[in-house]
Amino acid sequence: MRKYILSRILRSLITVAIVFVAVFMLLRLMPLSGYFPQEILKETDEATRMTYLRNQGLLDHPLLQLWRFLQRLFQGDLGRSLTVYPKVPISTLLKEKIPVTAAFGFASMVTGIVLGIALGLLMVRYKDKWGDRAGTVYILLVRAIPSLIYLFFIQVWVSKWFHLPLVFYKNRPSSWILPTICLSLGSIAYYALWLRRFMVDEENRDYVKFAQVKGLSKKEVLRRHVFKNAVIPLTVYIPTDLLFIISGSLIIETLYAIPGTGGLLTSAIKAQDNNLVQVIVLMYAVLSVVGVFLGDLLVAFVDPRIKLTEGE
Amino acid sequence: MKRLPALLLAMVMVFSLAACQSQKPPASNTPGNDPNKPVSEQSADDILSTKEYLKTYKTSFSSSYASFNYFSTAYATVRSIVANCIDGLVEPDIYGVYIPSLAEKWEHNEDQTVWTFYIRKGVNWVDHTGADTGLSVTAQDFVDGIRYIGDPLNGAYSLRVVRNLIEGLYDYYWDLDDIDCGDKTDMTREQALARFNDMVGVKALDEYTVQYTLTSSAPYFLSLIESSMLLLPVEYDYAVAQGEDFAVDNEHMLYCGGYYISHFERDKAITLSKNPLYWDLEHITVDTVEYQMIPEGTTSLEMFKRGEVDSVSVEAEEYLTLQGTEWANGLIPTERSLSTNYLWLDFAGANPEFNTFVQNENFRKALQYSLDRVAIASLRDPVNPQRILRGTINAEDCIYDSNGMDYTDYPVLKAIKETDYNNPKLARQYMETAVSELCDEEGNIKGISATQVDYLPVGTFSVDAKLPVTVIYVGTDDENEIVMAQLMKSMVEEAIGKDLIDFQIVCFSGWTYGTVADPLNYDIYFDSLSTGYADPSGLLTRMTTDGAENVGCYTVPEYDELVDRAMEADTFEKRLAYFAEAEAYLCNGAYVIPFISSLRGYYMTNCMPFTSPLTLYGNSKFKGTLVMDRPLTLAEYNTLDAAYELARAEALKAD
Amino acid sequence: MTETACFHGAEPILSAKNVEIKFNLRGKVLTAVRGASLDLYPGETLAIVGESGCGKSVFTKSFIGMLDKNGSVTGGQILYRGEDLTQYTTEAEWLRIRGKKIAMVFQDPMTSLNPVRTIGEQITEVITWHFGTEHEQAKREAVNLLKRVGITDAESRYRQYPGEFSGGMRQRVVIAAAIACRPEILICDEPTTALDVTVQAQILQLIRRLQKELNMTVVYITHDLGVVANVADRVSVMYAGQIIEHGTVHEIFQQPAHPYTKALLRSLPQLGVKGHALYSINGTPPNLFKEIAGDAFAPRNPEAMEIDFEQEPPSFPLSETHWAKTWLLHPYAREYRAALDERDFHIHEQRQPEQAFDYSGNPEKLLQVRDLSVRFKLAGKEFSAVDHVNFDVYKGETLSLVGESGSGKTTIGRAIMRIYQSNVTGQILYKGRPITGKLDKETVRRLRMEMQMIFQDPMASLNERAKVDYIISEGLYNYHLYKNKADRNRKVAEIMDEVGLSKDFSSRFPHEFSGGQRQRIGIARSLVMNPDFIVADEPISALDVSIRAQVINLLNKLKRERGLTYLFIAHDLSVVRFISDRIAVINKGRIVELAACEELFRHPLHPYTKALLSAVPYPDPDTERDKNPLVYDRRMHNYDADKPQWVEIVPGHFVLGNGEELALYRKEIEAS
Amino acid sequence: MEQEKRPNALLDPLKFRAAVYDQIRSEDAGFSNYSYWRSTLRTFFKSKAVVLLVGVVILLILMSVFYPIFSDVDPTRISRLPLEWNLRPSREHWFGTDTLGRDIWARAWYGVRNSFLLGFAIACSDVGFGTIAGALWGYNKKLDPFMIELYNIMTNIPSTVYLVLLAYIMNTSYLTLFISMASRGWIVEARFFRNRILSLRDSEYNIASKCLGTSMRRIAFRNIIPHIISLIIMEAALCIPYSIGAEVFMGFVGVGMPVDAITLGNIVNQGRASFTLHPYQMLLPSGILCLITVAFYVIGNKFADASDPRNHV
Repeated sequence: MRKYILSRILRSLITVAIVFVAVFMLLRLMPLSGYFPQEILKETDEATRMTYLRNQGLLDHPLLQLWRFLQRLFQGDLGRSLTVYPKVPISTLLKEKIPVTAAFGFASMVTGIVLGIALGLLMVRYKDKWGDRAGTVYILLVRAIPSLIYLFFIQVWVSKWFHLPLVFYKNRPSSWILPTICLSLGSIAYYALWLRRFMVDEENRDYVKFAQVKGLSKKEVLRRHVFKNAVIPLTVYIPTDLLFIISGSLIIETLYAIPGTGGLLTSAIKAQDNNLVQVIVLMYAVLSVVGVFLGDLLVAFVDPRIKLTEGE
Repeated sequence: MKRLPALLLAMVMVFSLAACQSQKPPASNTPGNDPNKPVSEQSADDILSTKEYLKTYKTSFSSSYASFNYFSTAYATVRSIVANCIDGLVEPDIYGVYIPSLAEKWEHNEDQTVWTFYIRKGVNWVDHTGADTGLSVTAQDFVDGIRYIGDPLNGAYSLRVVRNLIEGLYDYYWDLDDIDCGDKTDMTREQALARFNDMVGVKALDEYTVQYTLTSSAPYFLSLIESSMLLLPVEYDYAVAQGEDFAVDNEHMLYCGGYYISHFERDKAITLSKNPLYWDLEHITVDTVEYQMIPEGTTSLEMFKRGEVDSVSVEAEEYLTLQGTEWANGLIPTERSLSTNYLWLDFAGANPEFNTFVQNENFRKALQYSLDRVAIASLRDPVNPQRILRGTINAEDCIYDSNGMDYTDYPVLKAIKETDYNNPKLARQYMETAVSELCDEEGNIKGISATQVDYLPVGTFSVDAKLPVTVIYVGTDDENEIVMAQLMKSMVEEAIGKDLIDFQIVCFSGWTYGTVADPLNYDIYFDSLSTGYADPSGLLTRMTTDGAENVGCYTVPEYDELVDRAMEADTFEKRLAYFAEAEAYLCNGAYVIPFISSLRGYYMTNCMPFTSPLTLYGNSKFKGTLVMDRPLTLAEYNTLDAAYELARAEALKAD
Repeated sequence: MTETACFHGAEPILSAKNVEIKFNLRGKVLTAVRGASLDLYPGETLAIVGESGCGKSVFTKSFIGMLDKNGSVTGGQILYRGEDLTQYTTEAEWLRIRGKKIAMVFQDPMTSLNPVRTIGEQITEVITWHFGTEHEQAKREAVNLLKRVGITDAESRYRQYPGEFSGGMRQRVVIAAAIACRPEILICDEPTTALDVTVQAQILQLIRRLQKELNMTVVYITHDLGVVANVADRVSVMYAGQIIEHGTVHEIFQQPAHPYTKALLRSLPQLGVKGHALYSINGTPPNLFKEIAGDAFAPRNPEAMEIDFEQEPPSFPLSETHWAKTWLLHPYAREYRAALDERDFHIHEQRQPEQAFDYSGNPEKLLQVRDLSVRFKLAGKEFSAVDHVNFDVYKGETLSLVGESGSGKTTIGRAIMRIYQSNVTGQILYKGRPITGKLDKETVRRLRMEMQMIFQDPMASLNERAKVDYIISEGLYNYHLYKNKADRNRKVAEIMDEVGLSKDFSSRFPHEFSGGQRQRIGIARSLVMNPDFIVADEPISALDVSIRAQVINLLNKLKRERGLTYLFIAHDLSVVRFISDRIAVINKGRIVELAACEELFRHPLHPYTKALLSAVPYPDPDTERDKNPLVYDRRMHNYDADKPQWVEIVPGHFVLGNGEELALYRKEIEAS
Repeated sequence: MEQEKRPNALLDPLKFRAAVYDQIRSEDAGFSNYSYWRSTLRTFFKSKAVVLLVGVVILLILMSVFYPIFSDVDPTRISRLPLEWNLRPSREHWFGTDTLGRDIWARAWYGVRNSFLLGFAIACSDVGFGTIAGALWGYNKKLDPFMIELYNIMTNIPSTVYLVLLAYIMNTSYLTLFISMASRGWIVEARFFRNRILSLRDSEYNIASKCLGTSMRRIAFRNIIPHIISLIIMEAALCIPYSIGAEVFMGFVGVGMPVDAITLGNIVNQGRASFTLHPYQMLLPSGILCLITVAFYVIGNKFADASDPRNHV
C-alpha cells in the first residue's frame, strides 16, 4: 500500500514537473516587449526596457531563470506580477483571490452534491415518470447547451425575476445566491446523471434481487443497497470538484464581477505576465494531480473492495 | 425524498426575500416646448435649493488595476482615484479658474520660466485609516516628487513632457539611465543621485516655498499641474522605505487630499472616505465614494437603473432603446472630449503592398476621403453625430489665444474643420491616380514581389504584389471597436473599390502596444491621443519625425521645421498660428487621419451638475459633488447649464 | 421410497396449476412457461431439471413475484395456503411471502451479496425488517445463523465484507440470509453450479442438514443430474416450458418414461462407454417465440411418432407418484414402445470398452512441458498462475488437465498457444523443438497451423460481427490455404459438413445460432487449418446437458478420423473420465498428480485428487445418498522444510509430494 | 395428476408409428432472427423524440447547405444607414438586423454551416485519431505508461493556456481553432477507445484469431472496428455540441474566430454585447445553436443506448 502511494506520488511529481517546465520554456519564447504594460512601453525606449529586463534577470538563460524561480519558490517567494498587476506580489494576489473563489467553490460544491443527489434520487424514485423526465431534460439542457448562453440568461433574467443583485457584493448575502447556483448547475447535473445511472445499474445486480427475495421492500432495497453502492463511485469525482473550487469559473466570475482566480490565468497569458502564468500553471498542475490522487485515495477509503485488493 | 420540495421552497423564499430596492426613474417633468432642449420650469436656484443630498457616491470601474502609484500608473481609474487623494499645488474651481490648493499663492517671472509656489501650512499626511501620521506636506515633498520620477527605475508614466520642461531633469534622468545600462562608468549611481539638488530646476527655497525652473516659457504650467500627476508631492522617505510595495495597495501609501482609500478589494471594490484632517473639509460634500468593478459595459446601465451606481455613460444603442421609456429624460449629452481618434498608418511595416502605397499622398488621401465620418459617429451618437466629428489633431474649445480666439479656428484648421471628407468619388480618383503612379498596366505593383508578411503574433498574411492592395487593419477585440472596424472596411472598399483595395480586419485579443503598435505589426490601427494642456505643443511636438507619438514612423521634415518654428515663436499668438500650420500640414498630407473625437454620446447621473471643479485636463474631483436620490433630468440640466454658462463667462472674464 | 410415500395424500403447501408465463422481448412474445403444474408438499425436496431456457427458473420465480419487468403470469394459478399468488398486485402483498415464507438462493454467490456492506448487516437487515427485532438481538441471531451454516469464528466474520470470503463461504452466507426468517419453502436456483466440485458437495450437505433441522421444503433448480440424484426426493423434468415428467428420484432415474428424460440420462458421460460414441440428443431446444404443436421434443427425437408432431400429449400416470407427458404411454403406442425397448437392450449388450491408449510402445512425445511457470501482475503484485509444471503429451492421446477455476489450467493452455509470452518461464517443446520465446516468422506460422485451440465460451469466442463463412475461413485467408474462391467455399462446406452444420448457415451471423452450434463453428474454425494438436479449453462446460454429448462425440470422432492429439482442459471429472487417456490434476498452479485415466480413478494418491474424486456427483440416487465427500485443505502439507518433488511413483503415475508424503503414497500403492 | 380427457376416438392409431426424422428441423429452433444493426436502429428510432431530432438535424443540415447556395442575401453586407441598424425581426429580416444592419437570418444559416463544418472536422479528427491512438495504446502494453502520462499532462494543462498560446503563434482562423481543439480532443477519445479496446483485446474471439495467426491489421479491421463502430458514431455525434460549445467559449475568452468569420459562436458573442438592448440578436441565433447542440447530444446518447445490446428489448 505504501509503496503504491509512493510510486503514485512520484509519478504525479514527474507529471507536474514536465507540465511546469514545458510552460515555463514556452513562456520564454514570447517577445520581450510583453513584459511591459502598454503605456509604459510607449513612454520608454529600448535601452530603458533592456535595462529593466536585465535588472529583473529576464534576459538570462531560461534554465537559469527556472533555477532561480525554483530557489525562490522553496523560500516561499512566488515573485511579483509583471503586467497584469505590476509589482504586486503574487502571493498577495493569491491570498486575496483564492478565499473568494474557494468560498464560492465550496458553497457550490455542497449545493451541487446535495441537490445533485436529491435530483438523482428523485429520478430513480420516479423512474420513467415525471420526475425522471424533468430531471433528464434538466441534465440534457445543462450538458448540451453551451454554458455561456444559459449562464448569461440566468444573470439577466433570473436576477430580474427574483430581484437579485446583478453582480456580487461581499456584504450582501443575496448576491451570493445566483453565482453559487450557477456554479453548481453543472455539478448538479453531473451528480444526478451519474447517481441515476449507477443506481439503475446497481438495481439490475443479483444482490439487489437477492435483497428483494429476502423480502425487503423496494424502497428499503434502494436505501440500504442501491444508493450506498451507487454513491461510492461518485466519490471519485469529489476531489476533481475540489479543483474547480480553487481554479474558479472564468465565465461566472466575469459575469458576476467576482474577484476570484477564474480569469487570472487568461488575463495573465494575454498580458504575457510570465511570472503570474507560471505560478498559476504550477498551481493548476499540482491541484489536478492532487485531485486525481485524492480521488483514488478517497474511493479506497470508502470502498471495502479496493482496500482488499491492495491491502493483501 | 420529501425534504427536497421543502428545500426548494426554502430557496425560493430566500430569493424573494432577497429582493432589493431599485432606482426610481427620473421625475417626468419635461414641459419644454423644444423637444431638443427641454428646460425645467424651475429656476436654477430652485433646483439647487430644494435638495437633500446623499452622503455616498457610488460608481464603477471596469478594468482591473494593480497599483495606486500615481507616478507610474497608466490606468484612468487609478488616476481619478488618486486625484482625490493627493492634492496638487493648484486646482481649478467650478469654472476652470485656477485657485489655491496646496499652494496658497504663486508667482512667476516675466517669461514664465520660473514659477514659485508658497505652500499651505499645517497640512499633514494621513494613512489608510485616516489617522494623522505627523508628517506634514512641505516644499521638500514636491521636490522629492520630481526626484522620484527622475529615477528611471521608478518607471514614471508619461514622463517626457515634464522631463523636458524642468531644467536639468533630462540630463539627470539619462545619466542615471546610462549608469544602469552600463554605458556610463565615470560615476556611481549614488554620485549621480547626489547631483539632483544641483542639477535639477526644482528647489525648496524654504520649508514652505518651492520653485520650479523651466527650460522654456510655459504659460500653460498651471494646466500641466492639473493634468500631470508627476508634479504631485510625495513623502520620499516613506516611499523609499516601501520599495516595490509603494502604493501597491491602500495600506502602503499616504494621503493628503480630500479622501483617503479606506477599503481596497482587488478587482472588486474600492472605498474612498473623507479625510477628517483635510484643509478644505467644508467643500467635501460626499463622505464616501464607493467604486465597484463591473466587468462588462452592458450591465452598467442595468446597474444604474437598479440604483447600484450613481452615474453611467450611455452608449448609442442604449440611447435608442431608452427612448420612450421613463429613463429617456435623464439622458444628458456629454459635453466635451479633448481626445481625438486617429487612424495610424504604418510607414515602415513589413507589408510591401501597403508600404509602397502609403508613401504616396494620393493613396493616403484616398483613404482619408473614403470614410463616412457621420456614419461612424452615428455609432456613438445616433441622434446628433455631427458633434462628434473632428478633423484636427487638437481639440476645439480648449486652447485659446489671449484674444479668446479658439486655436482650431485659425484659418488653416478651420478649413479642415469645414471639409467634408465623405467623398467616395474623390477617394476613387485619388486611388486611381495612386495606382497609375505605382502600378504597371497589369496591376502589378512596381518594385515589389509576392511574399509572406510576418506580423506575428498578430498573424502572417500572403500578398501577391498585385492589385488590390492588401491592407491589414489591426484592432482590439472590444465589441465597439470591432463594429467600427467592420463599418470602415465596408466604406473603404465601397469608395475605393474592392478591385483596388483589400481591407482585412484582424482583431487581436492580445492587443497591447507592445505586441502590435510598437513592433509595427499592422498597416492601419486605431488609437486616440488627447490634448494634455492648454497648448498645442503638448501633442504636436510629440508627433515629429522622431517624436514619441510618431508610431507610424513617417518622415516629414517639413512638419518638423514648422514645429520648430512654432516653438521658437516670440508671442503666444504667433506660436499658435505656426502650430496651426504644422497641424494642418500633417492632416492635409494625411500622414495621420484624425476623424472623430472620443465623445461617448450620453450619460445619466444622480449628481447635480456644475458643483465640482471643472477639470478640463486632469481627473475629475468629488469635491463639491452633490448626489441626489434620483437621476438628474435633461430639463434640469439645461436650466442649470444656462445659468452656469453665464456665471462661467463672468468668472473667466474676471480671471 | 418410504420418505416420498408419506407426501402423497398430504395437503400440498404450494400448488401451481397450468401456469403460463409470457415475456415481451423485442416486440415479440415469448412463452417461457407453457402450462406447467406442480405440487409441493411439506418437508420434501423437489428437483426441477431442465436445460437452460426451458423455463425452470422463471417458473419458480413466479412463486415469489420476482419475474422481470417485461414478464407476467398470463394463465393458471399458484396456490399458497389457499391464496392465489397470481392475483397479487402490490408489493406489500408479496412482502408477506418473500423471505418470510418462501426464500430463494441464487446461483452465483459472488454476485448475490452486496460487496460494500458487511455480511452481518445483510443478514441482520432481514431479521429486523421482518420481525422488527431490536438490532442487538438481531445481531445475535445473525451470528447464530452464521454458526449454523458452518462459518467458524462467526462473531468476527460478522463484520467482514463479502470480498473477504471464498465462493463456498459466500454461498453459506447467502443461505444464512435466506433462512433467517425460517421460511417454509427454500428455492435453490442452481446453488452449486458456480462452485467448484469439492465445495459443491459441502453446500448440498449443508442444505440437506438445514432442511431437516428447520423442516423446510426445498426446491432445487438444476441441470445437473448428479446433483439431482444426490438431493432430491422427487424430480420434475422440464422441457420447453412444460413439466414433461414427474416422479420420485428412483422412478426418474430407473424408469424414465419420456423420450427426453431417457435421452438425457443416456447422454451422461458417466453412463457412456469409453471409445464408443456417447448417446447424444440431436438438435437444439425449440424456439419459444413460436407456437409449439404436439410434443415439443418431437423434432429432436429420431424415434418420434407422427402423432407427436400433431397433438400435445396429455400426462399419463405410471404410478401414484410418477407421470409423464408422452404419447408413448398411450395404449395405441404399446407395440412401438416394445420395439424401442428391445432395441435399447441390444445396444447396451453390444457395448464393449475400447482398448485404452497403448503407452507401452514408447509413443512419440508430441509436446513436452518443462518447468513451466507463468507469472501475472495484479494491482502491482506479482503472483504465479502456473508454478513449475512438467508433463508430456504423446502423439494421438488425449491428456486432460483437471482443476478448479483459478487453478491455472487455462493459463497452461494459453502458454502453449503462445498467447502469453513475456511472462512465461520454463520450456515448451513441440515435436522436440522449443516454442517459447522469440521464434522466427516461419516457425510461428507453422506452429499456428499445427496447433489450434477450442474455447470455452461459444458466445464469446466467435466474432459477433462476422459471418460464419468468414469465421471459418479466417485461417484460410491468413495462410492462403485455398486456390480460388470456389476452392475456399468447398473447404468451408466440407468442414461444416464434418462438424454437422448445414452449409446454408455460412452466410449467417454467430448470434443466430445456439450454443452447441456455435461451439461446432468454433471447432470447424480450428479444424480448417488441419492441425495435429488441439488445446480444448473447457469446450463443453458452457453447454447444456443435451448438447454436451454432441460435442464430445464430435471431438472423439475427429480424434479418430484425423489422428488428433488433445490437451483437454476441464473441471468436470465425469466428462474427463469419458474422454481422456491420461489425466493431470492441477491445484493452485501446480500439477499434483498425473496418471492414466483408470489408474487415477482407481488409485488416487494425492489428497486433493482424492477429495476431487469423492466429490464428483454421480447420477445414481443410491450411490449419491450415502456419499461423504472428503475435504482438502492445502494447509495439511508442510512444505517449509521439505520441498515437494514431482515424482513418477509407479510407471506412468506421477505425484507431487515431499519425502514423507511420497513414502506414504508408496505404502498406499503397495497396500492396494 | 391432471388427466387429459381427450377422447381416444379422435386419435388415429396409425399415427403411432415412427415419423421421418429431419436433422434440419431439429436444429431449426437454434436460430434467432436477431440482428445487431437492425435491433440497434429499431431501438434507436423507437423514441419519437429521436425521430423528431433526427428530422431537425437533417433539416438544419439541408438548410445550412442550401441556404447559402440559393439565397442572394449577403450576410456580410454592412449598411451605412443608421436607420437600418438593429432592426427588430420583420418580414424582410426574419431575425432582424444587427448593429451594422446585417441580416441575422442569413448570418445564422451561414453560421450554422460554418459551425457544422468546424464541428464535423473536429469530430472526424478527434474520433479518427482517437480511435487509431486508442487502438495502439490498447494493444501495446509498452505504450501504456507513456500514454497515461501524456494523457495526464495534456489534460492537466488548462486548455486556455495553449489556446491563448496558439492564438499568439497563429492567425485567429478556422485552422487555429481547429488545431487548438483537435490537438487536445484526440487524447480524450483515445483513452475512451483504449478502455473499450482493452476489453475487446482480451476477449476470446480475438485470442482465437491470434491462434489462427491472423495479422494485426486484419484483427483491427475485422474484429475490433466493427465492434466499436457504434461507439465511433456516438462519439462523433457528441463531438459536435462539444465543438460548438468550445467555439462559443473561446469567443468569450477572446481567442475565437476572426471577427468577420460568420460562426454561431461569433454571432452569439456579438449578440451578447447588445443583449439588454436588442435581445433578439442573441436569442434567435442561440435558439438555433441550442437546437443543434441538444439534438446532437440527444442523438449521440440515444444512439449509445441503442447500440448497447442489453437495451435491445
